Amino acid sequence: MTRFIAKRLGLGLITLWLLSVLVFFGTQVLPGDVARRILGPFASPSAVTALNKQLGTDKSVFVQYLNWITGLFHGDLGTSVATRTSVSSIVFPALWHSAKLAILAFIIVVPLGILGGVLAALYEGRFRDRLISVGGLSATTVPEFVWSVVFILVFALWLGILPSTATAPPGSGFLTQIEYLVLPALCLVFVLFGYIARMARAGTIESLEADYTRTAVIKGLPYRTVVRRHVLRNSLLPTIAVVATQAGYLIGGLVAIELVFNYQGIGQVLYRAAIQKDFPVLQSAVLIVGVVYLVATLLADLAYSLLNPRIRFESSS
Amino acid sequence: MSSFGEPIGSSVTAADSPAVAEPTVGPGPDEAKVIRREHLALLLRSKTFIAGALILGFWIVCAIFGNLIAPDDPLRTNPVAALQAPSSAHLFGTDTLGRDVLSRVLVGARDILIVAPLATLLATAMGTLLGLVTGYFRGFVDDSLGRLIDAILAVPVVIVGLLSMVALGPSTVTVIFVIAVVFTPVIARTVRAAVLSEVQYEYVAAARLRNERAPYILFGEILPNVMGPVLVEFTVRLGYAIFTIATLSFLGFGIQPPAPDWGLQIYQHYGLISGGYWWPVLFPALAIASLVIGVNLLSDGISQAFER
Amino acid sequence: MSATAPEPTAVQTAPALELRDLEVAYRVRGVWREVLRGVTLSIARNEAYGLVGESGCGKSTAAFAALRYLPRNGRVMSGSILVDGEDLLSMNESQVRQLRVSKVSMVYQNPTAALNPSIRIGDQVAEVYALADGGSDGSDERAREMLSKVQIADPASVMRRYPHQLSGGMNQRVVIAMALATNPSLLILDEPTTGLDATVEGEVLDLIKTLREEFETSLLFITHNLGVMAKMCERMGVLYAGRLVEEGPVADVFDRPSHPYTVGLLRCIPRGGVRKDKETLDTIPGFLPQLGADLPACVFADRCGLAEDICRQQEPPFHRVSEGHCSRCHFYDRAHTLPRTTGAPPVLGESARQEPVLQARGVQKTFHQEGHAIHALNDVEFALKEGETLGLVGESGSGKTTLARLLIGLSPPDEGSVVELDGAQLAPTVSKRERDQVRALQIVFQNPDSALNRRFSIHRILGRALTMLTGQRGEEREEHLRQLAHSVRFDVRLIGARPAQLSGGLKQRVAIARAFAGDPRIVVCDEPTSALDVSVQAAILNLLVELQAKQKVAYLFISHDLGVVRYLSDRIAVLYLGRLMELGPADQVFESPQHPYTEALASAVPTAEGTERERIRLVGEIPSAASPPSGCVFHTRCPRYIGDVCKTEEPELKEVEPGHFWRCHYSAEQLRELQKTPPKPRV
Amino acid sequence: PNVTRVSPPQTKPPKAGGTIRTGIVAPAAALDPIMISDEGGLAVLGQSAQYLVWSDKNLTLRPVLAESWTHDHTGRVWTFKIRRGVSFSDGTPMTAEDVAATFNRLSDPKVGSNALSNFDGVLSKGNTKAIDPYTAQFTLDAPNGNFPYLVSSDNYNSVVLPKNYDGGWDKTFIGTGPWKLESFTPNQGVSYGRNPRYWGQPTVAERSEVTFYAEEQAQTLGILGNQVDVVAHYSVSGGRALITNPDVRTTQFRSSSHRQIHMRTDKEPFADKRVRQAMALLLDRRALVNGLLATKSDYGNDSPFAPVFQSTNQSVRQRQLNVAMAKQLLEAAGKGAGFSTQLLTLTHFELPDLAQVVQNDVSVAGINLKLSILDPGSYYGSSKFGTSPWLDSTMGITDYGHRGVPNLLLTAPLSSKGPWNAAHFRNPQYDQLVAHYVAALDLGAQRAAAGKIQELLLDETPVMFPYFYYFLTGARLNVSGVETTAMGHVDLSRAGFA
Ligand SMILES: Nc1ncnc2c1ncn2[C@@H]1O[C@H](COP(=O)(O)OP(=O)(O)OP(=O)(O)O)[C@@H](O)[C@H]1O
Ligand SMILES: Nc1ncnc2c1ncn2[C@@H]1O[C@H](COP(=O)(O)OP(=O)(O)OP(=O)(O)O)[C@@H](O)[C@H]1O
Ligand SMILES: [Mg+2]
Ligand SMILES: [Mg+2]
Repeated sequence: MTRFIAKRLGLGLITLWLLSVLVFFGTQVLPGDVARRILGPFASPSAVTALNKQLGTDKSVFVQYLNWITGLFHGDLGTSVATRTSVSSIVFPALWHSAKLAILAFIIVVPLGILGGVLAALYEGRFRDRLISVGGLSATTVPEFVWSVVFILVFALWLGILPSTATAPPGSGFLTQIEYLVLPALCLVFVLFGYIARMARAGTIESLEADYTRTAVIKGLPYRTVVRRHVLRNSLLPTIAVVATQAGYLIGGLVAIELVFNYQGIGQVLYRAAIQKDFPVLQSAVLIVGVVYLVATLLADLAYSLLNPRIRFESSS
Repeated sequence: MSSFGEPIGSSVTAADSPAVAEPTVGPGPDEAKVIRREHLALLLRSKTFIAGALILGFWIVCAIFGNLIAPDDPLRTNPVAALQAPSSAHLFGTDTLGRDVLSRVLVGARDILIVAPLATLLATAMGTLLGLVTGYFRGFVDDSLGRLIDAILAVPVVIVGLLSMVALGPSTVTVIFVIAVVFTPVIARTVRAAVLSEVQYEYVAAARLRNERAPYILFGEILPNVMGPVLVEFTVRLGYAIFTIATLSFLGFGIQPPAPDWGLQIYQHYGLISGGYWWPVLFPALAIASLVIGVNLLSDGISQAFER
Repeated sequence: MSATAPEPTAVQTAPALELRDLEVAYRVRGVWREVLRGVTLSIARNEAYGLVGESGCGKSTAAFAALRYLPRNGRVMSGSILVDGEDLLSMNESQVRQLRVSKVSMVYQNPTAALNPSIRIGDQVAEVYALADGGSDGSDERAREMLSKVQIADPASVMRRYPHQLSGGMNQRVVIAMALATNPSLLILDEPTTGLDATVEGEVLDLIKTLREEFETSLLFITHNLGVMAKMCERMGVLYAGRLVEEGPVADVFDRPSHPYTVGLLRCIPRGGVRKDKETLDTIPGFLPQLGADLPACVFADRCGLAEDICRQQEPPFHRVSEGHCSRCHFYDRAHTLPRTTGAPPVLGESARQEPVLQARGVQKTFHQEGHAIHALNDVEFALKEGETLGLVGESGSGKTTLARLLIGLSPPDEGSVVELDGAQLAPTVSKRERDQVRALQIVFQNPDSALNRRFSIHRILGRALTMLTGQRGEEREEHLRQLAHSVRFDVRLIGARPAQLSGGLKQRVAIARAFAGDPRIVVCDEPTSALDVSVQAAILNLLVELQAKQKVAYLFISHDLGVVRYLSDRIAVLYLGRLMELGPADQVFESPQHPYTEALASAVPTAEGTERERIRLVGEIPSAASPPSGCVFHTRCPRYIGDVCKTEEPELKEVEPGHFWRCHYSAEQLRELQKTPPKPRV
Repeated sequence: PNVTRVSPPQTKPPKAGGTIRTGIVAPAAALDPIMISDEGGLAVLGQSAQYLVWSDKNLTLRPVLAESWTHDHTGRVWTFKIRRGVSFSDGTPMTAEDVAATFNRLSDPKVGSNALSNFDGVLSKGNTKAIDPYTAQFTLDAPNGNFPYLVSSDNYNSVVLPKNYDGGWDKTFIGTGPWKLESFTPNQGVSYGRNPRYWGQPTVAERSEVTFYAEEQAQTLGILGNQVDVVAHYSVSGGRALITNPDVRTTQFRSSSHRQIHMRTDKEPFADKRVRQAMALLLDRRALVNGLLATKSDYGNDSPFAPVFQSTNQSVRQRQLNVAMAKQLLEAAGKGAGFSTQLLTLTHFELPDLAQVVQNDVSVAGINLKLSILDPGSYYGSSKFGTSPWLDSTMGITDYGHRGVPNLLLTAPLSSKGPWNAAHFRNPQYDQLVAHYVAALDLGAQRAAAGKIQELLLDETPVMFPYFYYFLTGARLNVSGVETTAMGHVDLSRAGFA
């Protein structure tokens, strides 16, 4: 087990390094320079040169990359060239914001999706199944920003029961913060429900057909008990793994929702950093999303092995 | 369920599957044709498949003959007639530039039906290649390519989109490229898993035992057997491609105006919903949803019918 | 066969299970297809009833029908099912459930899949009690008692484990424990030992026998294996294409089979030490009809050597052969005269060459897994002569497949291992071997479904093999291909078909043809018939013998089935935990003196004759190859354990008689003496 | 939906107290007064820091930190009297020293201030002096009649900072303004309280919270959902929903913000001025103003002279849609069959829409424009000739923000040496006229020069100016007293709730 975790962490580090190299080469294609981005297209060239010098963005990108990597080993993510504040003061609050939203969305959508998927599986091929499968699918296909606007319209503007932005006023209590996050989380619920339900459905169907389910029925267990005790446990495993792969998307991929709800998540940070060519922020933010993604998949695998006693011993065979 | 130990990797043998005709009596070679015909019959009996095919068929007709069907020129602007609510003159209303939404939705099928399948096809091709290679050659190749795949998977779509758009310029080709980059690792993973289970089959060992080279084993022997998962993955990804194109449009990296692309239409008008102008968003959104659902129904239908 | 006589009380007059004219159909592609065509049978209280038949004839369907648990597309079309006299088909759901809880239980093959992988054994067993009593008080305790009844040594610790942590045999005991937990009146066993090792199978069967006596349960026992049937059952039925064609007391049926199908089945299996050079095995020609096919009046007519016009026109009645023994054959009284389908055995000339074609010395194979070194093979040494068959036996996990893969170059042996072909050292992997060497050494795998690419036609599969191995092309290749197909008795007209369209036997023929495409010198056969029905198995074995006679090819023949190995092999090698325990001429290996391990293996095999020698129990599980026992690796389970010497000193592989080697501290004489009596069980 | 709502007269003065919540577009970069180059940044700047002079929404100047100003007869030396009794939020008093330091800093090429382009050729480093603690003197490089605009809020970087200021403004928000920083969360917003040391009237509201919006749509939803009381600025393209919403009162006024559609005068197909004239004649401005901008704009007449500028010569005739004439001109230029070229623009407000309408409008004459819509970074590139799609394109649409005076708009994009001359327009006569205009000190002379420039540009048409759009501010009905400028400043000191 520890071996397994250690190996995964090691591989994870390599992946993260590759990730930073990818981003590094990627950012090379962005035109213009940082000072130009900051001062705008109409600023005078001498101002641009002066500012680039001040920011250190006149140095070669390799040097910048090296500086960033060196800083990283000292636990320093560097300084944002656009806002000239420390990268950690930008990235970590954003990460926290993203995490809050993601967690809330997960808390709502995972049980719902699983419930939906299981119901669909139990009524496979019948109306309820169609309703859940096709309904979930339809919800998933509508882009999240459309859901955002629709929900704001209904819940914030017409009914006036929920705020139209996601950022709670400073100093708000826990419940208020949640209140502010309900709408964006709801969008994610709509986007993810179909996906999770689909997985849960497939897993449940598979486990309904398994020999052990047959054993349980033949034992004479009531159908409910069979489903609860014998089917669900095994059917949820693949769903967990799948849900975890969504963590990267939930943390770094919500630009559209974050923009519409004016929420300072890591998606917005990424987007802005890329547009402003804010290399240290971009690198760090991508790295963090990468870490979240890798940790989430690792945790999922661990959870998987906890729930599935077989895995622990077979992990690398 | 054969009574003598499970055949490796296939819990359902041909004999148990109701979908495959398995004559225990040796059949003639044209039995293959019969089977194909039975597959077809089975497909045609599947409501899921039929519904999907009808929806997709409708949009394909629109894509091909959209300009003929559309009541108006989807590109002609008339700002003074902007944002008219649906009426008999404009069944779906007009957009901010006074264009007929119905015409744009009908003609818009073309862009998505070219871009999404092309992008998905590219991703499927690359992902299949990667998946075959990483699944077959374990060890170093798998480890290093695997890391790379992981790394690409971890790059947020925004970044891929932005960088590609800047590097390649805003064009349909860029959109195709972005989707391909984003989907390739996902498909590679699925294919790799399929290959891993396929490699356990002894026909692969048998091929090695007659000195076949790796490329033949990969493409000649294994590929035909993983085409099932590849096909399913293709259709599933196709749905997501449509969705992703819309999101890319939202971030400004998508298909370029004045193309009547659905995602672009939604992006251009979503802000107007709060002003009560729902029609330029609703209809393209419905179009996207129906297309994705159609594709998914189709793929469900196919995979049910061909389930081994 | 010592069932206690049923007590004639009022309640117990009703049979435990009664099927009356049961017709079951499956809906396939919209059409209802008949599986069971009017099956009538009755199992008395305390009786053990066996059901045999080829794969697909409807045995499992009958079993599941008795529990009213048919697949979703299955339906009882007519007839009735009575359990303890109660009509199952008219019950409502909760009554059915109650019946499952209290009266009928079932055990089927693949016990590991039958247990929930994510629930502890204890909970799964206790669940049954909780269900029966409505509360869970004391159910753990009762579960433990039950587990010890099925002879699980340390029930408390087993209860805490998960199914994957136990061996197949242990899991099957657990399943049996669950099935018997509520003392059902009927226990259905659907091939409960298929897939288990012979030694484990023996134990499980013993266990069932013991428990049956203790619990006074009726059995419906489904099996392929006539030997198992003979051992376990009092009465048996033979099922063919959903029809019961013969029924009667087991001994009667075996002594005087009165249906040509039964006769055929019995002739398929190598019995009583028959050898390939003495006798060919008989086979049943043709195939089982398809599901729902239109059948002649006598369902077996199409495959029957005795069939006459009447068989196709008039359904034979259930003739009474003797007391309780009936046969559905017009010619039941001359069924035993069924003509043989195969001719005299081919002449297997002794090879002139004495030097071996294949020689293995000091072969070693270590797998590395999660930091453990698994010594799958250790110091294996043998030689194979031209035209000779070396049988390789051993329990599951003993390294048979590993050795096979290593010889043909699919996985490299450890440094220092020597494998020579015609005196020339072979490269460790196939890609480094010369073409002639690759041609010379081929394999037939266990499962033809997996060994043939399901996307390709037979033509392509064989054609490609020919092209790659012989370099032939065009018309020359086509000609060779036809010859090849002919030589394995594969109908050339089917050459365009894909594997899925062929039956298992035909597929295995293709696999054999492929192995023979390059005129090999040695063919490794890794359990080539264990996925096949007995009748098909016989045909394949005949084919192998025939090819050997024609081509002087040598076989390394791996099998679990000692009867088959004995039939086919000239010499036999016994593997245990990666070590060669015994190697010698086939007859010598099967007669005393034997290595104690071989002795135990051989004693575990039930034979169709029912002439059974006392089974020697092996205590405990096979040790893990990652940490093999010290000294003689078999000492932990050896029934003839001597003492500390076995623990500390690994015996040499020594020649005890000319050409007969074993790895034991005992001498041949000592063992010969000892083996006159069965060993005392070890504790 | 195209209804113009004229803001009703605000009769009731707001009550003191409360927290006024304002949405603004998020500042793009670090909040450093010297560097700020965007609307969000300057809006924040204006809360706690102040200018010598305030240029209000009608472009009239009002003294703030300067009490009065005079110039010598050449128009080169300008003297400003500085207000007494003003102190910075940290308590240090403000003097002419601080003023001099501020402007010398902004005009220092080494500092890289964003005001540099405004001072280029006008004010050099070291030429601002404190004559006494309350008098500051500017010696210009060349005479300039509009100089006070350059030290006003129109030159938005020119807030007066302490003389020893050396970066780190976002820690203190130091300035002399009515609001004092309470807390600042980057990318999220700022909250302010009353500045107890403020020299003027205390603010009406007790507190002020400014929320940053990265996306205009979110800002619109913010005020509709009552998350903010005021949106300082919104556009028709992003805030159409506000125009018709009964809960929001829109205040609108003219600005000089506009879009320039440049055509390369040195390159086919636009080398012939008749082709350029034809293009401009094909533009249906009425449809643009009424449709695209929902009437919230003035007509553009293909010169930088926006109706809002006092110097604009109103007697010059307005160019109208005239397809027939356009076709004639094209015929004469040998392009009767039309032509095909690329139209480049960027993703920014209504620009893509405008491009589509232009594309559609000119298509009647057989002209085929291929659209290429880039992200802003790519469009502007390095902002240098040769490496900037903006400056190198054959035809492009560029966004120009508000300026208080037309000077920069006359020189940079149009004069022969202009750094933003995307049309590559080189006309000595034009350069001369502009020089006249810049030097003209009184309005009459300016108007006369303007008339000539306008006529010349109408004839040459290197750049089309389709419209000058209004500055729109939205406030919820119970809020009054919000003052904004076309530059994007929002003065909340008098804002409060009814
Ligand atoms: N759910 C099903 N749908 C359709 N056909 C089925 C189904 N289950 C079984 N069959 C078919 O019914 C026939 C009888 O099946 P059954 O499992 O009863 O045979 P069996 O005698 O138990 O065979 P085996 O020895 O292989 O276990 C076979 O041809 C099988 O393919
Ligand atoms: N690739 C592998 N990695 C690690 N261990 C392996 C591998 N292959 C086989 N082994 C181990 O080597 C031992 C011998 O396995 P092998 O498959 O040769 O047994 P077998 O005699 O063929 O068994 P069976 O009768 O079940 O086919 C077992 O302990 C098995 O777990
Ligand atoms: Mg069966
Ligand atoms: Mg094996």
